[in-house]
Amino acid sequence: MMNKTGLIALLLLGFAGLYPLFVDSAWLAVGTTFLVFACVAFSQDIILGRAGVFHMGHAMFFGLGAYTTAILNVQFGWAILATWIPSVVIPMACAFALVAPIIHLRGDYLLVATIGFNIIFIQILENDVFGLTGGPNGLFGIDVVHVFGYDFSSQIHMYYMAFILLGITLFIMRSLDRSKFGRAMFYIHKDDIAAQSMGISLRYYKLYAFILGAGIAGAAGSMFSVQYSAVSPEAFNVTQSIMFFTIVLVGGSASLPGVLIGTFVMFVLPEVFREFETARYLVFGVAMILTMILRPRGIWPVKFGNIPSFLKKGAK
Amino acid sequence: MDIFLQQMVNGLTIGSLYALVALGYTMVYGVMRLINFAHGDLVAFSAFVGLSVYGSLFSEGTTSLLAVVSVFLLSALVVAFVGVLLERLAYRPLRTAPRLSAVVSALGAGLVIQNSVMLIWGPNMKIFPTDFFPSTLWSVGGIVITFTQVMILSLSSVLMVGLYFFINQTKIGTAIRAVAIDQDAAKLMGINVNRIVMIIFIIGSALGAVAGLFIGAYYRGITFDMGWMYGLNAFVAAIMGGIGNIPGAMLGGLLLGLFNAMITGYISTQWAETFTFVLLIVILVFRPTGILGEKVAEKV
Amino acid sequence: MHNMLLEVKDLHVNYGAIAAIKGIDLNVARGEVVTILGANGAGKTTTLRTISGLLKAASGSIVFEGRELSKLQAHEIVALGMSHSPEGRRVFSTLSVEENLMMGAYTLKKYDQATLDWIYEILPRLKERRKQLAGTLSGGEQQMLAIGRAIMSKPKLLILDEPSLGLAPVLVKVIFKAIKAIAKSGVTVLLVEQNAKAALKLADRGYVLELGKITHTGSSEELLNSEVIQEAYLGKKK
Amino acid sequence: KIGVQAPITGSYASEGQSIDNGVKLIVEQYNAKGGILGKKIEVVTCDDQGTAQQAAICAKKLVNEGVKAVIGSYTSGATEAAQTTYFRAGVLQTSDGTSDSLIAHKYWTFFRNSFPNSAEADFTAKYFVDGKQYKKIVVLSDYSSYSTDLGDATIKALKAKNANIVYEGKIKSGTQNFTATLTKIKAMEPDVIYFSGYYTDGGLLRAQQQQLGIKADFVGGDSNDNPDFMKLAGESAKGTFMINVPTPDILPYDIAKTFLVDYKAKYNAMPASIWSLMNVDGLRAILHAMEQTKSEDTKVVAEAMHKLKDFPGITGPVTFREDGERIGGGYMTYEVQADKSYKIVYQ
Amino acid sequence: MSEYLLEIQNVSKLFSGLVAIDNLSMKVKKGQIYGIIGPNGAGKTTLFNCITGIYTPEIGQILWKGKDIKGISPYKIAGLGILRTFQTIRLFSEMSVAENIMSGRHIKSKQRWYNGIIPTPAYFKDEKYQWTKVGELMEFFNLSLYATTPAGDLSYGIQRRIEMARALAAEPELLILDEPAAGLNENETIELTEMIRKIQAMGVTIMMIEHDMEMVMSLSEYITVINFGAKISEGVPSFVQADPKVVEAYIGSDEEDEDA
Ligand SMILES: Nc1ncnc2c1ncn2[C@@H]1O[C@H](COP(=O)(O)OP(=O)(O)OP(=O)(O)O)[C@@H](O)[C@H]1O
Ligand SMILES: Nc1ncnc2c1ncn2[C@@H]1O[C@H](COP(=O)(O)OP(=O)(O)OP(=O)(O)O)[C@@H](O)[C@H]1O
Ligand SMILES: [Mg+2]
Ligand SMILES: [Mg+2]
Repeated sequence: MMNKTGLIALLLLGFAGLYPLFVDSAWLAVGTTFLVFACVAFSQDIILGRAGVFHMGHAMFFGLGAYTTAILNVQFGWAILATWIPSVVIPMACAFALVAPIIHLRGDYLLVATIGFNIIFIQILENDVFGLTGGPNGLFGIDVVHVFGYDFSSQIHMYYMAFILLGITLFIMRSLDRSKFGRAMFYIHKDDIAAQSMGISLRYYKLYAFILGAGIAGAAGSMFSVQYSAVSPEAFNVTQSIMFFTIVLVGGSASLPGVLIGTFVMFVLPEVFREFETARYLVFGVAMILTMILRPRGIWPVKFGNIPSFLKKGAK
Repeated sequence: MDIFLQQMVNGLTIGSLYALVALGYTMVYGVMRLINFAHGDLVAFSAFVGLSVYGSLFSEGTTSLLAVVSVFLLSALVVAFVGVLLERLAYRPLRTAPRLSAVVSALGAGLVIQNSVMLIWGPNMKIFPTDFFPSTLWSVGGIVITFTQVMILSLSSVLMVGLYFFINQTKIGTAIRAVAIDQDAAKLMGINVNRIVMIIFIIGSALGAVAGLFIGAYYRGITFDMGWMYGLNAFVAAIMGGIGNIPGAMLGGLLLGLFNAMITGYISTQWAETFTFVLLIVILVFRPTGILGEKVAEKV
Repeated sequence: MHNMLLEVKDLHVNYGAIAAIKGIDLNVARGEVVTILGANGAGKTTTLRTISGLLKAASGSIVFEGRELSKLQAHEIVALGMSHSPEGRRVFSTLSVEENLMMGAYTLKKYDQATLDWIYEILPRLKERRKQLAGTLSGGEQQMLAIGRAIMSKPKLLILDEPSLGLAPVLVKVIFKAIKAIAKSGVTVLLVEQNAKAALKLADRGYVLELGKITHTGSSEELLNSEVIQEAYLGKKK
Repeated sequence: KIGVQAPITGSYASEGQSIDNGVKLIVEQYNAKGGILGKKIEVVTCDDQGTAQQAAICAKKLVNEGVKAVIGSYTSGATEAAQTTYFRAGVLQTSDGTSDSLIAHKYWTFFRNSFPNSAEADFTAKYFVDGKQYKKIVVLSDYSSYSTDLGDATIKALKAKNANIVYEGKIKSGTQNFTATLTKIKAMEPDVIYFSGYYTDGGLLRAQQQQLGIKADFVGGDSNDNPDFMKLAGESAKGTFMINVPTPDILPYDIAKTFLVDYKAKYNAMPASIWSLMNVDGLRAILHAMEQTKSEDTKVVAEAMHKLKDFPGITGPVTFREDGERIGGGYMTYEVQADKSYKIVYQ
Repeated sequence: MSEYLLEIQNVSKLFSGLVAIDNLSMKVKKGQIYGIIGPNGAGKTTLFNCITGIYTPEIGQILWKGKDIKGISPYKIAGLGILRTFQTIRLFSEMSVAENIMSGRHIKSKQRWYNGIIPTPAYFKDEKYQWTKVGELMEFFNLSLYATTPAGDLSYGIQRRIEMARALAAEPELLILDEPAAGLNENETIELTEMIRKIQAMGVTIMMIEHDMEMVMSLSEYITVINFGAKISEGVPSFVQADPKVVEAYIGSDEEDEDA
């Protein structure tokens, strides 16, 4: 069983690695964006699928990362490389500052509060606060990555940078799932009172999830802004947040393959069916309903029982 | 001073519309723990249905009680039917599924309704019959009140008070609350849960339909995608009041409308939404379950 | 047999792929008190939930007063005169005690004042807490409410799933006394209990369920005196 | 191969579809005559939904399809977001976007086939100060790139003429309810409310202004010029002022008249506005330049276009400046009459 | 330092007017099995909720090794070594039995904040150690067979055992059991009694609410009886059992039994 999953994963990895050789530049761009969105979806999944916090404002953290890179580069002339750290740290700091006061809210109340953050964020961007954000147009002309005089400017470079970013994200997800931090999130998710009684601080682990999720989303945002060399508010609005939210649930929350499938279904398929123009979203809506009815836990639901093999021996 | 009163009137009008829509959210939530994200789109749908009903039954420019009553009744009927259909097809199969799956289904349903409206009525803004309500307006000491506003304020108060008594004083109302708590136990009392859920969707959708028609009559221009905004505001209103709580939804709606008008009028247009959400978050920090939401300590 | 109120024949119930009930037969005659005993997970609750229509049987028949129930939904079955007080109480937590009782009488046009008075008489604690929200009652109080609520519909058959679960000895007595009074008033009772001794004392007949099958059946006395039963369920100690 | 990048869906769908229709009509006419340079023209349409993000995706996609030129988009924001991609790929682009920032890059590939906001703003200021002599002016805009740009340009032009602006504000497009803002404005007792946004909001603003009994004149920028404005404003449309270049139906040129007849015959509707026609003119200019140079090389074609002088367009003579700006203006003020027709009141 | 592990001093807890606990005091010695009985609604569970921080009593003190722990959040209380089971089972029902028990090891785990992102050698060592501990506990509670089974799929009796194993995994000093025998048949109850004895033998202090008189009386070294939130009697089992106040309020007289 372990082998089969491993094999599929290996095949997918190979495919993803060689993908740029097969496709034209439009599909390469879609591929790159897929990788970036997958990172964001994973980071959303840390909060939603693992810690079980109803969070529908994730595009904000994604946008914070993107705008951090854009502003530092366009307005202050920093090199892209130098903006990487702030584009991770600033979303994390914002996550802490914003979410800490409301982390005790339950389910839907928190959902609306996070939507609210997202909307406020967009309003700040649109009103061009301090003249930094470029208002509704956003910022254009973001640089590419230079290392030792070499420019990583082609679409293929973008693709592989995104590929590496996804690799790092997956590594973090795996570490998380196998540590007490990931488990604590699950316990809180499944029964918060029982979790507390086992000595698990709801506040700490929910915030941990938010901060970690915001950091990954921020990194993805930075990558996104470099890929498009432009950022504008509507790429980070609530509709986008809803998309990340839906990706996780359609794919299968807390499930690594699930989230990848979800990103594919929710982002790549609409690109494929772009030709159908107007009726496309109708079909898409129907598909969302059907998916949930047929696979209420997502297309590839999570499996628990991730325990060391020496404990499985006695089990039936 | 009259500017202030005028802002009050403006705010209460839009607030009543939010409240009507918020009731639909709150009722469905109360019984099914489902955030019915498609509800806003039903509201938009209603405005278009009203447009077609009026267009097909009356000649342009008719202003009569008959026209108003028939448009309201027929549209409410159609929308309620679609609401019930929605529940049947998109939500009932998910009753035992994890809560968030139904939320995704609701988001999908919203897309379906919105895009159906676009395919049927076209992507362009449509103009709701201008003569639907008489264009009478009254000017009282500098404040202007239109006939439409009076209709909105009075009819929505009647509907809200009626609903409150229905839920709290009647047997069906108590049964609705019982189903909201424990569906299996309700079945064991002989309550037909499916029927109760249907009633909820009929009432919620019909209230949304009324709101949709008022939006059309009040603002004239209706677009297939306008539901999202009303939906979101109403949802915020429901949360502000304490979701699942019927007086809470009304209070939340009115408060939101008023607050918005005052902020826009006296502080800033640009930052109105920011202020709204800051208010919401401040309320939630101090009252984590909304203004009227009971803090039911979970018994362990 | 015409005086059988409830007849269950060859009932099978599955949870997904797992078979929980593997073909049981069970009868309850009018006016009888019948108990089902069995270890945890034997399938007692499953059986009761299937009878009252909350679960659908995979096969087999359930006949109540000559009517086949398997096609009916739970709420329709209640209207026929069967009332089920579920395991774990399941009271409506944010309704008041009184509203809970009113819901018990949902199938009647109007609730019956005499029944209500009688419930308040045998379970006076409920009367005291009439206006309190049911969710804030203690476990025992909730159990009383669950039973009271079940008899508000004036059922012909009352199904009780572990009514003494988590009750203080003194309350167990109250509850059993109440059940006895209910039975005496002509209501047929089908009772599932962990507290086998008390249940058998109360019942006319009993069934023993093990892993989804009925292994023993007989009059209460027979079962009380049976060696096997004593060892398995009555905890013959020392 | 010609690309169309336009908002086929979304808020500006009617404009986008009108552009698409217009382009397809012209292409059909060319193809009927045997195409261009002996080849049939093919149209590839991409829906940018009026958003910058989709525009960026569209741009990549169209470049990839190997189009020589792209017509569109309608909104300045979507145009701007795609500009750089076309420039890098050497694909010609023509748009009606009026933001001044569009030509700031001086891309050789880009031709603005409409008139810049600054031209309109100057005209507006002249009208307000010299013509109407308004004393208290309110300027409203929305958040779109175009509207903000036009609003700012107008404010700048007004200030240059020492006009008294009592309020500058922004409304959120699609909100429908502007009563709060208008009530606030009412207290300032302005002479005129100028709105630089789109007709969907403009019509509502006007209607709500009337309802609240605000006496001021209402002057709308060019994007208010749309039949739907009249419907939205209803009764109150009468007496509204619009500032724009001529509308399709009053275009005095023959070529315009024949085009409109053909358009009507094919689609049984009128183009949504003159803006779609400007995009069509962009296409015509490009095709004309190709025929002239007998070349498909975009560099060559662009050069010819820069030299184009008074090419007879549907919307009037077309001449491009060095930076791709179309020279000209021809703004006028119309007053809406009781029967919803226009009367030219200032020129 | 006091000789008592836990001291409840004059604690009162109100629910909007209702006095759920009324000026209650009790003292639990280290190593004891301490029984709490009382009619339904007496406030027993509420008392446990006050001790474990789920509720904060309005009045009084709760001293843990002499220090007041009133109002401290539940997870910190667990960190002090006070662990509990619930009257209605609260397991992480979709997760495997092993993972459920692992939740008890949470507070014993030495993993640092960055181990959620990058594993370190110390992390691997710790992770291995914790799982080994889980294995031992499963052995002890006879649960090894179900290591990978989702807890929710198991029968009631087994779930009770998992809950106990989970609490014990945190190596508590005080284990609080709320009606551990509820829903168990008599044989299972006997097994449970043995289990509790073994736990006591490990040096764990136990507080227990139970309605099964036979079990409480045989296990407890000291019993407090509450009614309407107030203490009506306390003492060794034999004393309590014979106390007329207890008989009247809780046990019920035997004649009544015969009569029934
Ligand atoms: N929802 C469910 N899904 C899967 N299996 C279930 C479900 N509910 C019960 N079971 C299984 O069905 C079997 C019978 O359970 P049931 O609840 O009927 O037992 P019971 O005799 O009432 O036990 P108890 O005395 O514990 O109440 C058990 O093995 C149980 O694990
Ligand atoms: N969250 C709450 N809100 C209001 N009242 C409550 C709450 N929790 C408990 N109560 C009330 O406090 C009293 C004591 O309840 P508690 O659950 O502590 O009883 P108990 O002694 O554990 O009873 P049982 O043996 O039935 O479990 C009851 O009357 C109950 O109604
Ligand atoms: Mg059971
Ligand atoms: Mg208790």
